[in-house]
Amino acid sequence: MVNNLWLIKRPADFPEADMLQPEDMIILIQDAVIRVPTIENWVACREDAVARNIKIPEDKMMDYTDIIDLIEKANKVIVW
Amino acid sequence: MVNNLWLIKRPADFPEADMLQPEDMIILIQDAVIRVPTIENWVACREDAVARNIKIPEDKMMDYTDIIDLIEKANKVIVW
Amino acid sequence: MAKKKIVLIIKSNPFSWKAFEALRQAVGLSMGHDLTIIFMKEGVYTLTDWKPQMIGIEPLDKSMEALGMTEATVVAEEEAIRERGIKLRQWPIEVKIRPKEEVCELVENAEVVITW
Amino acid sequence: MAKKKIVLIIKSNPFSWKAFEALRQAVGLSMGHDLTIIFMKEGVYTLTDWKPQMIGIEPLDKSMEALGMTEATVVAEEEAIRERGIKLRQWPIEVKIRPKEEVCELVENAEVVITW
Amino acid sequence: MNLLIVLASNPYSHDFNTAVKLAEASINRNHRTSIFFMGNGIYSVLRPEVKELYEKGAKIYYCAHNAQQRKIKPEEWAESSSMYGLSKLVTEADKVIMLD
Amino acid sequence: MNLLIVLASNPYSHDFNTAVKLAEASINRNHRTSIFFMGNGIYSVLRPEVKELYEKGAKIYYCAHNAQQRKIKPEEWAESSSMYGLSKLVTEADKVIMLD
Repeated sequence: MVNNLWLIKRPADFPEADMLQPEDMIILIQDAVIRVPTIENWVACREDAVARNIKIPEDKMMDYTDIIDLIEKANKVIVW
Repeated sequence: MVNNLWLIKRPADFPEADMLQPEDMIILIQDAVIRVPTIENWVACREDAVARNIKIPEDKMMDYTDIIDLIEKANKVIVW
Repeated sequence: MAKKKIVLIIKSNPFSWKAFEALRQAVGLSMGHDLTIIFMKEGVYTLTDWKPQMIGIEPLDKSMEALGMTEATVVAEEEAIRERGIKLRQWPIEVKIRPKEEVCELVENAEVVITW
Repeated sequence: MAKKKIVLIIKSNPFSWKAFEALRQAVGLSMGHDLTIIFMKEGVYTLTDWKPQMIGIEPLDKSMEALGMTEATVVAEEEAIRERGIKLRQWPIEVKIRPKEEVCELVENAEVVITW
Repeated sequence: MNLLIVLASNPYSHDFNTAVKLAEASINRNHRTSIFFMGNGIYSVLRPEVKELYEKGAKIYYCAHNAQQRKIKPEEWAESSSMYGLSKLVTEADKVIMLD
Repeated sequence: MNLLIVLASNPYSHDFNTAVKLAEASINRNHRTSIFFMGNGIYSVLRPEVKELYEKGAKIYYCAHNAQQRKIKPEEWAESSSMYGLSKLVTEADKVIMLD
């Protein structure tokens, strides 16, 4: 179960720690894939990473279909 | 005499020191007026500062006509 | 269908058409929903005494007036205002200054979050 | 009228339509001018092996090929590449890696500077 | 689910690509999918990718006020709406994705 | 002087305001003033402020390729041009201001 699903668009522009709940999840999209975060609960949009030639561990990459499935299951979506 | 005239658009986004020549001049325009630089040879676009309610010393403000006069006299213009 | 608890966050790009469009959207959403508008980060500049028309942007007053006639709540983050050392102007709707902690709670309790 | 010494700098917004438009402009300027294209800051990502079409952007190859047939010079800032730990791909035109110092000189000696 | 994407971003931006790809994936999963174009996003309603999404089943709405102001004439398959219309779409939506 | 402003920026952006205000001041000083619209800047050629600049004496050019791609039809007082045309304008210009 995902609480809030955060779509992060810009490199290293994360919501402040106080805003993230334990069950929240972060998806890096667009240029945000350039800088991988130090926190745990993140994945990256596969197309946005591959298009930019950024190497990201396979288990951290998500197709758009996976993302839509997460959006469906999440409590709400917040684009940051 | 002005060598290069730099039009700076974003707050604190200056060309690196190596790029600035002694006779160069910096004009802060748009959102760049929000943060005043520590270097000496700068002025700010009056309308952009007043519109944003940013207080800037009177002798550091320039009308668009003044800016056009500077552009005419400068060696070249670089928008940053 | 039921009203939703909506939080609309204005956090970026002060002094632009974005602020204008965001507030126009807020007026629309205030009809039919329980709306809170939060100004945070650079977004707090939107509430200062700036002059949109001087830089070719339509003024925000009409939207703020319209919001003043609705049940919408306007909140500005205390820390964001303090860090920037800015003063807010009087608006046709009350602006509640709230600490970051309360802002986070509002976001957590919303059903829909819209960010600008 | 005389040719001009033009420096076109690509320093921002990698992976966007800006890179495409900048290079299309460069091809035009290479006809009739002494053109140097400088990639610096985030702009150096433009020269890596990225896939514009995957994110809905037209590929840069045609412009780079066209530039390869002109007298234009392509320069990438050494420090910007090193700091980002990136690898450039092969392009249809030689990319000269130059230290910041030389980049500054090129800018200083230009008659017209265009930044993207 | 009923997914609503609101696009207010600049034309030829990353957000446009994100909106198109998410909408495609959503349609493929048989979700009800709507896109609302407003602000500077209105220019993107002219792009062929949007017509394709419509043909695959997405509902396309736009803010008539923004279209008129920006002198953009969307094709007839796009539905003229307003900020009040957007408010109603938000009521019906299970998830809202705001891109600007 | 002969001033050339090239606008490739997003519509309704700070750059548009800067371009218009600089062009106005330049015309008021009796400088030859041209604006070239390209890329996402092409959308701004539809704005009334640009027509006013034309009426005050500015020359307005646009990249026909970008206009066609973005389905924008400038009015007839704006001159259809190309990247090669831009190159010639740069030759004639004393100062070039690039906004994007």
